[in-house]
Amino acid sequence: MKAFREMKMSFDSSSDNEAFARAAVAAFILPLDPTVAELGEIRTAVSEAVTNCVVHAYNGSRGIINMSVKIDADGTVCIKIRDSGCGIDDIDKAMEPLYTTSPDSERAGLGFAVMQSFSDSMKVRSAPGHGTTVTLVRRLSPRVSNV
Amino acid sequence: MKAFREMKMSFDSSSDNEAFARAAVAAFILPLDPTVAELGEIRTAVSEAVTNCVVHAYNGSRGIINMSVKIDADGTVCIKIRDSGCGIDDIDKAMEPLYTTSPDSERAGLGFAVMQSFSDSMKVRSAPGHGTTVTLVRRLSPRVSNV
Amino acid sequence: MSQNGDVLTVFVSGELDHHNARRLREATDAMIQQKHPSKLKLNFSGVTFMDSSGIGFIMGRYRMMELYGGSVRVVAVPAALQKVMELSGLGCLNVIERSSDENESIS
Amino acid sequence: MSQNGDVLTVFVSGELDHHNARRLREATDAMIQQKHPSKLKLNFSGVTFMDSSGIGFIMGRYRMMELYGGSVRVVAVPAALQKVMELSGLGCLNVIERSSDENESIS
Ligand SMILES: Nc1ncnc2c1ncn2[C@@H]1O[C@H](COP(=O)(O)OP(=O)(O)O)[C@@H](O)[C@H]1O
Ligand SMILES: Nc1ncnc2c1ncn2[C@@H]1O[C@H](COP(=O)(O)OP(=O)(O)O)[C@@H](O)[C@H]1O
Repeated sequence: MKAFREMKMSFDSSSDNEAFARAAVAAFILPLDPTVAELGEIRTAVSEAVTNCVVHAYNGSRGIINMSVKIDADGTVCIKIRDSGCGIDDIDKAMEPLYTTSPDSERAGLGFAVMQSFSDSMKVRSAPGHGTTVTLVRRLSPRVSNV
Repeated sequence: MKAFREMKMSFDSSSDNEAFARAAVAAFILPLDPTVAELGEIRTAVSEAVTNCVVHAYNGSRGIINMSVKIDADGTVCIKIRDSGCGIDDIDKAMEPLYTTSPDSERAGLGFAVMQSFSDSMKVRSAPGHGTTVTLVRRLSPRVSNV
Repeated sequence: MSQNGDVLTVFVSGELDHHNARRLREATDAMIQQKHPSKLKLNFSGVTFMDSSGIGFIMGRYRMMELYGGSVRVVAVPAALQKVMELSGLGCLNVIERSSDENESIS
Repeated sequence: MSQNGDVLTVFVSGELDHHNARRLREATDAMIQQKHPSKLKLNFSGVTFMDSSGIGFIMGRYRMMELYGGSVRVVAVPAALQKVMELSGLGCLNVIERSSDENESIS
Protein backbone atom coordinates (compact mmCIF):
# COMPACT_ATOMS: atom_id res chain seq x y z
CA MET A 1 0.00 0.00 0.00
CA LYS A 2 2.78 2.42 0.92
CA ALA A 3 5.10 1.51 -1.91
CA PHE A 4 6.89 4.28 -3.74
CA ARG A 5 4.65 6.24 -6.07
CA GLU A 6 5.35 9.27 -8.20
CA MET A 7 3.26 11.65 -10.28
CA LYS A 8 4.25 14.56 -12.48
CA MET A 9 1.97 17.06 -14.12
CA SER A 10 1.98 20.33 -15.95
CA PHE A 11 -0.84 22.77 -16.53
CA ASP A 12 -1.28 26.37 -17.55
CA SER A 13 -1.39 29.29 -15.14
CA SER A 14 -5.15 29.82 -15.41
CA SER A 15 -6.58 30.51 -11.96
CA ASP A 16 -9.01 27.60 -12.51
CA ASN A 17 -6.00 25.37 -11.99
CA GLU A 18 -5.54 26.41 -8.36
CA ALA A 19 -8.50 24.19 -7.44
CA PHE A 20 -7.44 21.53 -9.93
CA ALA A 21 -3.91 21.25 -8.54
CA ARG A 22 -4.96 20.81 -4.93
CA ALA A 23 -7.64 18.30 -5.91
CA ALA A 24 -5.13 16.30 -7.94
CA VAL A 25 -2.65 16.14 -5.06
CA ALA A 26 -5.42 15.12 -2.65
CA ALA A 27 -6.55 12.33 -5.00
CA PHE A 28 -2.98 11.11 -5.39
CA ILE A 29 -2.23 10.80 -1.67
CA LEU A 30 -5.66 9.43 -0.73
CA PRO A 31 -4.46 5.77 -0.84
CA LEU A 32 -2.12 6.64 2.07
CA ASP A 33 -5.22 7.18 4.19
CA PRO A 34 -4.26 10.65 5.47
CA THR A 35 -6.32 12.28 8.21
CA VAL A 36 -8.83 14.93 7.16
CA ALA A 37 -6.61 17.55 8.80
CA GLU A 38 -3.49 16.38 6.97
CA LEU A 39 -5.33 16.36 3.65
CA GLY A 40 -6.70 19.85 4.30
CA GLU A 41 -3.32 21.28 5.20
CA ILE A 42 -1.61 19.75 2.18
CA ARG A 43 -4.35 21.07 -0.11
CA THR A 44 -3.91 24.52 1.42
CA ALA A 45 -0.12 24.53 0.99
CA VAL A 46 -0.45 23.41 -2.66
CA SER A 47 -3.05 26.08 -3.29
CA GLU A 48 -0.66 28.77 -1.97
CA ALA A 49 2.23 27.62 -4.13
CA VAL A 50 0.15 27.36 -7.32
CA THR A 51 -1.56 30.69 -6.65
CA ASN A 52 1.87 32.32 -6.37
CA CYS A 53 2.74 31.00 -9.85
CA VAL A 54 -0.51 32.41 -11.25
CA VAL A 55 -0.38 35.76 -9.45
CA HIS A 56 3.33 36.54 -9.12
CA ALA A 57 5.43 34.35 -11.45
CA TYR A 58 3.29 34.90 -14.53
CA ASN A 59 1.33 37.89 -13.23
CA GLY A 60 -1.79 37.14 -15.24
CA SER A 61 -0.08 36.10 -18.46
CA ARG A 62 -0.05 32.48 -19.65
CA GLY A 63 2.71 30.18 -18.53
CA ILE A 64 3.29 26.57 -17.60
CA ILE A 65 3.25 25.28 -14.03
CA ASN A 66 4.96 21.97 -13.27
CA MET A 67 4.08 19.93 -10.23
CA SER A 68 5.42 16.61 -9.02
CA VAL A 69 4.37 14.51 -6.06
CA LYS A 70 6.52 11.71 -4.68
CA ILE A 71 5.46 9.34 -1.96
CA ASP A 72 8.14 7.48 -0.04
CA ALA A 73 7.81 3.98 1.35
CA ASP A 74 7.51 5.49 4.86
CA GLY A 75 4.62 7.81 3.97
CA THR A 76 6.59 10.99 3.36
CA VAL A 77 5.02 13.19 0.70
CA CYS A 78 7.31 15.45 -1.33
CA ILE A 79 5.65 18.05 -3.55
CA LYS A 80 7.54 20.27 -6.00
CA ILE A 81 5.86 23.21 -7.72
CA ARG A 82 7.92 24.88 -10.44
CA ASP A 83 7.29 27.86 -12.69
CA SER A 84 9.33 29.57 -15.40
CA GLY A 85 8.16 33.02 -14.45
CA CYS A 86 9.72 36.22 -13.13
CA GLY A 87 11.58 34.66 -10.21
CA ILE A 88 12.22 36.14 -6.76
CA ASP A 89 15.03 38.62 -6.11
CA ASP A 90 15.20 38.37 -2.33
CA ILE A 91 13.85 35.07 -1.06
CA ASP A 92 14.37 35.89 2.63
CA LYS A 93 12.32 39.03 2.29
CA ALA A 94 9.65 37.23 0.24
CA MET A 95 9.26 34.70 3.02
CA GLU A 96 8.63 37.31 5.72
CA PRO A 97 5.03 37.13 6.95
CA LEU A 98 2.85 39.94 5.56
CA TYR A 99 5.40 40.84 2.88
CA THR A 100 3.78 41.03 -0.54
CA THR A 101 4.54 42.77 -3.81
CA SER A 102 0.84 42.70 -4.78
CA PRO A 103 -1.09 44.47 -2.03
CA ASP A 104 -3.42 45.92 -4.69
CA SER A 105 -4.76 42.51 -5.61
CA GLU A 106 -5.40 41.87 -1.91
CA ARG A 107 -2.61 39.39 -1.36
CA ALA A 108 -2.06 39.02 2.39
CA GLY A 109 1.64 38.22 2.18
CA LEU A 110 1.01 34.97 4.05
CA GLY A 111 1.45 32.38 1.31
CA PHE A 112 4.91 31.26 2.37
CA ALA A 113 3.92 31.42 6.04
CA VAL A 114 1.03 29.04 5.37
CA MET A 115 3.22 26.69 3.30
CA GLN A 116 5.81 26.64 6.07
CA SER A 117 3.26 26.06 8.79
CA PHE A 118 1.58 23.22 6.88
CA SER A 119 4.71 21.31 5.91
CA ASP A 120 7.60 19.72 7.77
CA SER A 121 10.07 21.43 5.50
CA MET A 122 9.86 24.01 2.75
CA LYS A 123 12.58 24.92 0.29
CA VAL A 124 12.47 27.81 -2.19
CA ARG A 125 14.89 28.07 -5.08
CA SER A 126 14.60 30.92 -7.54
CA ALA A 127 16.48 32.43 -10.44
CA PRO A 128 15.29 35.97 -11.18
CA GLY A 129 13.99 36.09 -14.73
CA HIS A 130 13.94 32.32 -15.00
CA GLY A 131 11.55 30.94 -12.44
CA THR A 132 10.97 29.50 -9.01
CA THR A 133 10.72 26.03 -7.48
CA VAL A 134 9.03 25.43 -4.14
CA THR A 135 9.55 22.05 -2.46
CA LEU A 136 7.20 21.01 0.31
CA VAL A 137 7.80 17.88 2.41
CA ARG A 138 5.16 16.50 4.73
CA ARG A 139 5.36 13.30 6.75
CA LEU A 140 1.96 11.71 7.27
CA SER A 141 1.21 10.29 10.69
CA PRO A 142 1.79 6.54 10.70
CA ARG A 143 -1.33 4.40 10.45
CA VAL A 144 -2.12 1.06 11.96
CA SER A 145 -2.52 -1.18 8.94
CA ASN A 146 -6.00 -2.67 8.69
CA VAL A 147 -5.26 -5.39 6.16
CA MET B 1 -14.48 30.62 -18.70
CA LYS B 2 -14.23 28.26 -21.68
CA ALA B 3 -10.83 29.40 -22.85
CA PHE B 4 -8.32 26.83 -23.99
CA ARG B 5 -6.78 24.84 -21.17
CA GLU B 6 -4.37 21.97 -21.23
CA MET B 7 -2.97 19.54 -18.65
CA LYS B 8 -0.40 16.79 -18.94
CA MET B 9 0.54 14.24 -16.36
CA SER B 10 2.43 11.04 -15.87
CA PHE B 11 2.16 8.47 -13.10
CA ASP B 12 3.16 4.89 -12.49
CA SER B 13 1.01 1.88 -13.30
CA SER B 14 0.04 1.15 -9.69
CA SER B 15 -3.66 0.24 -9.52
CA ASP B 16 -4.10 3.04 -6.96
CA ASN B 17 -3.70 5.40 -9.88
CA GLU B 18 -6.91 4.25 -11.57
CA ALA B 19 -8.89 6.27 -9.02
CA PHE B 20 -6.33 9.07 -9.07
CA ALA B 21 -6.48 9.49 -12.85
CA ARG B 22 -10.25 9.73 -13.06
CA ALA B 23 -10.36 12.13 -10.10
CA ALA B 24 -7.72 14.35 -11.72
CA VAL B 25 -9.62 14.52 -15.03
CA ALA B 26 -12.85 15.29 -13.18
CA ALA B 27 -11.18 18.11 -11.23
CA PHE B 28 -9.68 19.55 -14.40
CA ILE B 29 -12.95 19.74 -16.35
CA LEU B 30 -15.05 20.90 -13.39
CA PRO B 31 -14.76 24.61 -14.33
CA LEU B 32 -16.64 23.76 -17.55
CA ASP B 33 -19.66 22.97 -15.37
CA PRO B 34 -20.36 19.52 -16.84
CA THR B 35 -23.54 17.65 -15.89
CA VAL B 36 -23.25 14.91 -13.27
CA ALA B 37 -23.91 12.33 -16.02
CA GLU B 38 -21.20 13.77 -18.29
CA LEU B 39 -18.69 13.81 -15.44
CA GLY B 40 -19.57 10.23 -14.49
CA GLU B 41 -19.21 8.96 -18.04
CA ILE B 42 -15.87 10.69 -18.58
CA ARG B 43 -14.57 9.32 -15.27
CA THR B 44 -15.66 5.84 -16.32
CA ALA B 45 -13.99 6.05 -19.75
CA VAL B 46 -10.73 7.29 -18.18
CA SER B 47 -10.86 4.50 -15.61
CA GLU B 48 -11.16 1.91 -18.41
CA ALA B 49 -8.21 3.29 -20.35
CA VAL B 50 -5.93 3.57 -17.32
CA THR B 51 -6.93 0.12 -16.06
CA ASN B 52 -5.97 -1.32 -19.44
CA CYS B 53 -2.49 0.18 -19.04
CA VAL B 54 -2.16 -1.35 -15.55
CA VAL B 55 -3.63 -4.77 -16.43
CA HIS B 56 -2.65 -5.34 -20.05
CA ALA B 57 0.11 -2.95 -21.16
CA TYR B 58 2.35 -3.50 -18.11
CA ASN B 59 0.63 -6.65 -16.82
CA GLY B 60 1.43 -5.99 -13.17
CA SER B 61 4.97 -4.73 -13.66
CA ARG B 62 5.90 -1.06 -13.14
CA GLY B 63 5.63 1.33 -16.05
CA ILE B 64 4.75 4.94 -16.79
CA ILE B 65 1.31 6.08 -17.90
CA ASN B 66 0.99 9.45 -19.63
CA MET B 67 -2.26 11.32 -19.75
CA SER B 68 -3.15 14.66 -21.30
CA VAL B 69 -6.41 16.58 -21.24
CA LYS B 70 -7.14 19.43 -23.61
CA ILE B 71 -10.19 21.63 -23.43
CA ASP B 72 -11.20 23.55 -26.54
CA ALA B 73 -12.79 26.96 -26.57
CA ASP B 74 -16.11 25.31 -27.52
CA GLY B 75 -16.14 22.88 -24.59
CA THR B 76 -14.72 19.84 -26.35
CA VAL B 77 -12.62 17.66 -24.07
CA CYS B 78 -9.82 15.61 -25.63
CA ILE B 79 -8.16 13.01 -23.42
CA LYS B 80 -5.09 11.01 -24.45
CA ILE B 81 -3.87 8.04 -22.41
CA ARG B 82 -0.54 6.59 -23.48
CA ASP B 83 1.56 3.67 -22.24
CA SER B 84 4.89 2.19 -23.31
CA GLY B 85 3.77 -1.36 -22.66
CA CYS B 86 3.25 -4.50 -24.70
CA GLY B 87 1.04 -2.97 -27.38
CA ILE B 88 -1.93 -4.53 -29.19
CA ASP B 89 -1.46 -6.89 -32.16
CA ASP B 90 -4.97 -6.79 -33.57
CA ILE B 91 -6.80 -3.62 -32.60
CA ASP B 92 -10.04 -4.55 -34.38
CA LYS B 93 -10.26 -7.79 -32.45
CA ALA B 94 -9.31 -6.07 -29.16
CA MET B 95 -12.21 -3.66 -29.66
CA GLU B 96 -14.81 -6.41 -30.07
CA PRO B 97 -17.17 -6.47 -27.09
CA LEU B 98 -16.45 -9.35 -24.67
CA TYR B 99 -13.02 -10.01 -26.22
CA THR B 100 -10.34 -10.15 -23.53
CA THR B 101 -6.91 -11.70 -23.20
CA SER B 102 -7.22 -11.81 -19.40
CA PRO B 103 -10.36 -13.79 -18.56
CA ASP B 104 -8.57 -15.26 -15.53
CA SER B 105 -8.33 -11.88 -13.83
CA GLU B 106 -12.06 -11.43 -14.45
CA ARG B 107 -11.79 -8.83 -17.17
CA ALA B 108 -15.15 -8.58 -18.93
CA GLY B 109 -13.78 -7.58 -22.32
CA LEU B 110 -15.91 -4.44 -22.23
CA GLY B 111 -13.33 -1.72 -21.62
CA PHE B 112 -13.23 -0.45 -25.20
CA ALA B 113 -17.02 -0.81 -25.50
CA VAL B 114 -17.48 1.45 -22.47
CA MET B 115 -14.93 3.99 -23.74
CA GLN B 116 -16.67 4.07 -27.12
CA SER B 117 -20.12 4.41 -25.60
CA PHE B 118 -19.05 7.23 -23.27
CA SER B 119 -17.18 9.34 -25.82
CA ASP B 120 -18.06 11.01 -29.10
CA SER B 121 -15.00 9.53 -30.73
CA MET B 122 -12.35 7.04 -29.69
CA LYS B 123 -9.08 6.38 -31.48
CA VAL B 124 -6.62 3.60 -30.64
CA ARG B 125 -3.06 3.57 -31.98
CA SER B 126 -0.68 0.82 -30.97
CA ALA B 127 2.77 -0.48 -31.83
CA PRO B 128 3.25 -4.05 -30.60
CA GLY B 129 6.18 -4.09 -28.17
CA HIS B 130 6.20 -0.31 -27.89
CA GLY B 131 2.91 0.83 -26.46
CA THR B 132 -0.60 2.09 -27.01
CA THR B 133 -2.31 5.48 -27.17
CA VAL B 134 -6.05 5.86 -26.67
CA THR B 135 -7.65 9.18 -27.60
CA LEU B 136 -11.11 9.99 -26.27
CA VAL B 137 -13.05 13.05 -27.43
CA ARG B 138 -16.18 14.20 -25.66
CA ARG B 139 -18.19 17.33 -26.41
CA LEU B 140 -19.90 18.71 -23.33
CA SER B 141 -23.47 19.95 -23.73
CA PRO B 142 -23.48 23.73 -24.14
CA ARG B 143 -24.43 25.71 -21.03
CA VAL B 144 -26.31 28.94 -20.72
CA SER B 145 -23.74 31.30 -19.27
CA ASN B 146 -24.74 32.61 -15.86
CA VAL B 147 -22.24 35.45 -15.66
CA MET C 1 -23.06 -9.29 4.49
CA SER C 2 -26.20 -10.96 5.78
CA GLN C 3 -27.72 -14.36 5.22
CA ASN C 4 -31.43 -15.07 5.17
CA GLY C 5 -32.57 -18.65 4.61
CA ASP C 6 -30.34 -19.79 1.78
CA VAL C 7 -30.02 -16.29 0.35
CA LEU C 8 -26.67 -14.57 0.90
CA THR C 9 -26.84 -10.79 0.53
CA VAL C 10 -23.65 -8.83 -0.06
CA PHE C 11 -23.80 -5.05 0.26
CA VAL C 12 -21.30 -3.54 -2.15
CA SER C 13 -20.19 0.04 -1.54
CA GLY C 14 -17.68 2.61 -2.71
CA GLU C 15 -15.93 2.79 -6.07
CA LEU C 16 -16.03 -0.53 -7.89
CA ASP C 17 -12.99 -0.46 -10.15
CA HIS C 18 -10.20 -2.93 -10.94
CA HIS C 19 -8.22 -1.89 -7.85
CA ASN C 20 -11.09 -2.45 -5.42
CA ALA C 21 -12.63 -5.45 -7.19
CA ARG C 22 -9.92 -7.81 -5.96
CA ARG C 23 -10.67 -7.39 -2.25
CA LEU C 24 -14.41 -7.49 -2.91
CA ARG C 25 -14.03 -10.71 -4.90
CA GLU C 26 -11.98 -12.37 -2.17
CA ALA C 27 -14.40 -11.39 0.59
CA THR C 28 -17.46 -12.46 -1.42
CA ASP C 29 -16.02 -15.79 -2.50
CA ALA C 30 -14.98 -16.62 1.06
CA MET C 31 -18.60 -16.11 2.13
CA ILE C 32 -19.97 -18.18 -0.75
CA GLN C 33 -17.60 -21.03 0.04
CA GLN C 34 -18.56 -20.90 3.70
CA LYS C 35 -22.35 -20.60 3.36
CA HIS C 36 -23.09 -22.31 0.04
CA PRO C 37 -26.22 -20.20 -0.51
CA SER C 38 -28.60 -21.12 -3.33
CA LYS C 39 -29.06 -17.44 -4.13
CA LEU C 40 -26.51 -14.63 -4.03
CA LYS C 41 -27.90 -11.13 -3.82
CA LEU C 42 -25.52 -8.30 -4.65
CA ASN C 43 -26.96 -5.05 -3.27
CA PHE C 44 -25.37 -2.19 -5.22
CA SER C 45 -27.13 0.68 -3.44
CA GLY C 46 -23.83 1.93 -1.99
CA VAL C 47 -21.80 1.83 -5.20
CA THR C 48 -20.74 5.35 -6.17
CA PHE C 49 -18.71 4.46 -9.25
CA MET C 50 -18.37 1.43 -11.46
CA ASP C 51 -16.52 0.60 -14.65
CA SER C 52 -16.34 -2.69 -16.56
CA SER C 53 -14.37 -4.24 -13.70
CA GLY C 54 -17.71 -4.31 -11.89
CA ILE C 55 -19.21 -6.27 -14.78
CA GLY C 56 -16.30 -8.70 -14.53
CA PHE C 57 -17.00 -9.07 -10.82
CA ILE C 58 -20.71 -9.83 -11.40
CA MET C 59 -19.96 -12.27 -14.24
CA GLY C 60 -17.38 -14.05 -12.10
CA ARG C 61 -19.87 -14.58 -9.27
CA TYR C 62 -22.52 -15.60 -11.82
CA ARG C 63 -20.27 -18.39 -13.08
CA MET C 64 -19.33 -19.44 -9.58
CA MET C 65 -22.95 -19.64 -8.42
CA GLU C 66 -23.86 -21.63 -11.55
CA LEU C 67 -21.18 -24.15 -10.61
CA TYR C 68 -22.98 -24.68 -7.31
CA GLY C 69 -26.38 -24.77 -9.07
CA GLY C 70 -27.27 -21.38 -7.55
CA SER C 71 -28.18 -17.99 -8.98
CA VAL C 72 -27.20 -14.31 -8.74
CA ARG C 73 -29.32 -11.18 -8.57
CA VAL C 74 -27.94 -7.66 -8.63
CA VAL C 75 -30.36 -5.31 -6.84
CA ALA C 76 -30.71 -1.61 -6.05
CA VAL C 77 -28.51 -0.43 -8.91
CA PRO C 78 -28.07 3.38 -8.73
CA ALA C 79 -29.27 5.25 -11.81
CA ALA C 80 -25.74 6.42 -12.61
CA LEU C 81 -24.60 2.82 -13.16
CA GLN C 82 -27.49 1.76 -15.43
CA LYS C 83 -25.69 2.60 -18.65
CA VAL C 84 -22.63 0.48 -17.83
CA MET C 85 -24.90 -2.37 -16.69
CA GLU C 86 -26.82 -2.22 -19.97
CA LEU C 87 -23.62 -2.56 -22.01
CA SER C 88 -22.87 -5.83 -20.26
CA GLY C 89 -25.74 -7.91 -21.58
CA LEU C 90 -26.32 -9.11 -18.01
CA GLY C 91 -29.88 -7.86 -18.34
CA CYS C 92 -30.61 -10.72 -20.76
CA LEU C 93 -29.36 -13.26 -18.23
CA ASN C 94 -31.99 -11.93 -15.81
CA VAL C 95 -29.25 -11.02 -13.36
CA ILE C 96 -30.00 -7.31 -13.00
CA GLU C 97 -33.18 -6.46 -11.17
CA ARG C 98 -35.20 -3.57 -12.61
CA SER C 99 -35.35 -0.70 -10.15
CA SER C 100 -39.16 -1.09 -9.91
CA ASP C 101 -38.52 -4.46 -8.24
CA GLU C 102 -36.23 -2.77 -5.77
CA ASN C 103 -38.48 -3.33 -2.77
CA GLU C 104 -37.91 -7.04 -3.25
CA SER C 105 -34.29 -6.37 -2.39
CA ILE C 106 -35.10 -5.67 1.25
CA SER C 107 -35.01 -9.37 2.16
CA MET D 1 -26.80 38.39 1.98
CA SER D 2 -29.16 39.80 4.57
CA GLN D 3 -29.34 43.16 6.31
CA ASN D 4 -30.54 43.63 9.84
CA GLY D 5 -30.60 47.14 11.26
CA ASP D 6 -27.27 48.54 10.15
CA VAL D 7 -25.61 45.11 10.17
CA LEU D 8 -24.93 43.57 6.77
CA THR D 9 -24.41 39.81 6.89
CA VAL D 10 -22.69 38.06 4.02
CA PHE D 11 -22.83 34.26 3.90
CA VAL D 12 -19.65 33.00 2.31
CA SER D 13 -19.65 29.47 0.91
CA GLY D 14 -17.57 27.07 -1.13
CA GLU D 15 -13.81 27.15 -1.66
CA LEU D 16 -12.31 30.53 -0.83
CA ASP D 17 -9.16 30.70 -2.94
CA HIS D 18 -7.64 33.36 -5.20
CA HIS D 19 -9.82 32.31 -8.15
CA ASN D 20 -13.09 32.61 -6.23
CA ALA D 21 -12.11 35.60 -4.07
CA ARG D 22 -12.49 38.05 -6.96
CA ARG D 23 -16.20 37.44 -7.49
CA LEU D 24 -16.82 37.37 -3.76
CA ARG D 25 -14.99 40.67 -3.33
CA GLU D 26 -16.98 42.34 -6.10
CA ALA D 27 -20.32 41.12 -4.78
CA THR D 28 -19.52 42.10 -1.19
CA ASP D 29 -18.20 45.54 -2.06
CA ALA D 30 -21.24 46.28 -4.20
CA MET D 31 -23.43 45.53 -1.18
CA ILE D 32 -21.29 47.64 1.16
CA GLN D 33 -21.41 50.57 -1.22
CA GLN D 34 -25.17 50.26 -1.55
CA LYS D 35 -26.11 49.75 2.11
CA HIS D 36 -23.33 51.53 4.00
CA PRO D 37 -23.72 49.27 7.05
CA SER D 38 -21.92 50.17 10.26
CA LYS D 39 -21.12 46.51 10.83
CA LEU D 40 -20.21 43.83 8.30
CA LYS D 41 -20.69 40.25 9.39
CA LEU D 42 -18.96 37.60 7.31
CA ASN D 43 -20.55 34.23 8.08
CA PHE D 44 -18.03 31.54 7.12
CA SER D 45 -20.14 28.50 8.04
CA GLY D 46 -20.36 27.40 4.40
CA VAL D 47 -16.65 27.75 3.58
CA THR D 48 -15.20 24.31 2.78
CA PHE D 49 -11.66 25.44 1.96
CA MET D 50 -9.63 28.58 2.50
CA ASP D 51 -6.05 29.63 1.86
CA SER D 52 -4.37 32.99 2.47
CA SER D 53 -6.50 34.54 -0.29
CA GLY D 54 -9.32 34.35 2.25
CA ILE D 55 -7.20 36.33 4.71
CA GLY D 56 -6.60 38.89 1.98
CA PHE D 57 -10.34 39.11 1.41
CA ILE D 58 -11.07 39.67 5.11
CA MET D 59 -8.29 42.25 5.47
CA GLY D 60 -9.52 44.09 2.39
CA ARG D 61 -13.05 44.35 3.81
CA TYR D 62 -11.60 45.34 7.20
CA ARG D 63 -9.82 48.31 5.60
CA MET D 64 -12.87 49.25 3.58
CA MET D 65 -15.18 49.21 6.59
CA GLU D 66 -12.63 51.24 8.59
CA LEU D 67 -12.75 53.89 5.86
CA TYR D 68 -16.49 54.17 6.47
CA GLY D 69 -15.97 54.13 10.25
CA GLY D 70 -17.52 50.65 10.46
CA SER D 71 -16.30 47.27 11.66
CA VAL D 72 -16.00 43.67 10.50
CA ARG D 73 -16.71 40.40 12.32
CA VAL D 74 -15.99 36.99 10.90
CA VAL D 75 -18.33 34.44 12.48
CA ALA D 76 -19.02 30.69 12.39
CA VAL D 77 -15.52 29.75 11.24
CA PRO D 78 -15.34 25.98 10.62
CA ALA D 79 -12.73 24.15 12.71
CA ALA D 80 -10.74 23.21 9.61
CA LEU D 81 -10.03 26.90 8.88
CA GLN D 82 -8.93 27.88 12.39
CA LYS D 83 -5.24 27.27 11.76
CA VAL D 84 -5.10 29.54 8.69
CA MET D 85 -7.10 32.19 10.54
CA GLU D 86 -4.65 32.07 13.45
CA LEU D 87 -1.68 32.66 11.15
CA SER D 88 -3.26 35.89 9.98
CA GLY D 89 -3.10 37.84 13.21
CA LEU D 90 -6.70 38.89 12.59
CA GLY D 91 -7.53 37.45 16.00
CA CYS D 92 -5.65 40.33 17.61
CA LEU D 93 -7.73 42.86 15.70
CA ASN D 94 -10.82 41.27 17.30
CA VAL D 95 -12.15 40.44 13.87
CA ILE D 96 -12.55 36.68 14.31
CA GLU D 97 -15.29 35.52 16.63
CA ARG D 98 -14.45 32.58 18.89
CA SER D 99 -16.63 29.58 18.02
CA SER D 100 -18.23 29.69 21.49
CA ASP D 101 -19.83 33.00 20.44
CA GLU D 102 -21.23 31.31 17.37
CA ASN D 103 -24.88 31.56 18.43
CA GLU D 104 -24.46 35.33 18.20
CA SER D 105 -24.01 34.80 14.47
CA ILE D 106 -27.68 33.90 13.97
CA SER D 107 -28.71 37.54 13.64
N1 LIG E 1 6.39 31.76 -7.72
C1 LIG E 1 6.75 33.03 -7.50
N2 LIG E 1 7.30 33.78 -8.49
C2 LIG E 1 7.66 35.05 -8.27
N3 LIG E 1 7.51 35.69 -7.08
C3 LIG E 1 6.96 35.01 -6.06
C4 LIG E 1 6.56 33.66 -6.21
N4 LIG E 1 6.05 33.25 -5.02
C5 LIG E 1 6.16 34.29 -4.17
N5 LIG E 1 6.71 35.36 -4.79
C6 LIG E 1 7.01 36.68 -4.16
O1 LIG E 1 7.03 36.52 -2.75
C7 LIG E 1 6.09 37.42 -2.15
C8 LIG E 1 5.50 36.78 -0.91
O2 LIG E 1 4.75 35.63 -1.25
P1 LIG E 1 3.62 35.07 -0.28
O3 LIG E 1 4.19 34.91 1.09
O4 LIG E 1 3.07 33.83 -0.89
O5 LIG E 1 2.51 36.19 -0.19
P2 LIG E 1 1.49 36.75 -1.29
O6 LIG E 1 1.25 35.70 -2.33
O7 LIG E 1 0.27 37.06 -0.51
O8 LIG E 1 2.11 37.98 -1.89
C9 LIG E 1 5.08 37.69 -3.24
O9 LIG E 1 4.39 38.90 -3.03
C10 LIG E 1 5.98 37.73 -4.48
O10 LIG E 1 6.63 38.96 -4.61
N1 LIG F 1 -3.21 -0.46 -23.22
C1 LIG F 1 -3.24 -1.73 -23.67
N2 LIG F 1 -2.09 -2.40 -23.90
C2 LIG F 1 -2.10 -3.68 -24.36
N3 LIG F 1 -3.22 -4.36 -24.64
C3 LIG F 1 -4.40 -3.76 -24.45
C4 LIG F 1 -4.48 -2.42 -23.96
N4 LIG F 1 -5.78 -2.09 -23.87
C5 LIG F 1 -6.48 -3.15 -24.29
N5 LIG F 1 -5.67 -4.17 -24.64
C6 LIG F 1 -6.07 -5.47 -25.19
O1 LIG F 1 -7.42 -5.38 -25.67
C7 LIG F 1 -8.25 -6.32 -25.03
C8 LIG F 1 -9.65 -5.79 -24.87
O2 LIG F 1 -9.63 -4.67 -24.01
P1 LIG F 1 -10.95 -4.20 -23.27
O3 LIG F 1 -12.07 -4.07 -24.25
O4 LIG F 1 -10.61 -2.98 -22.48
O5 LIG F 1 -11.34 -5.41 -22.30
P2 LIG F 1 -10.62 -5.97 -20.98
O6 LIG F 1 -9.79 -4.88 -20.36
O7 LIG F 1 -11.75 -6.36 -20.10
O8 LIG F 1 -9.78 -7.14 -21.41
C9 LIG F 1 -7.54 -6.64 -23.73
O9 LIG F 1 -7.90 -7.88 -23.19
C10 LIG F 1 -6.07 -6.57 -24.15
O10 LIG F 1 -5.66 -7.76 -24.78
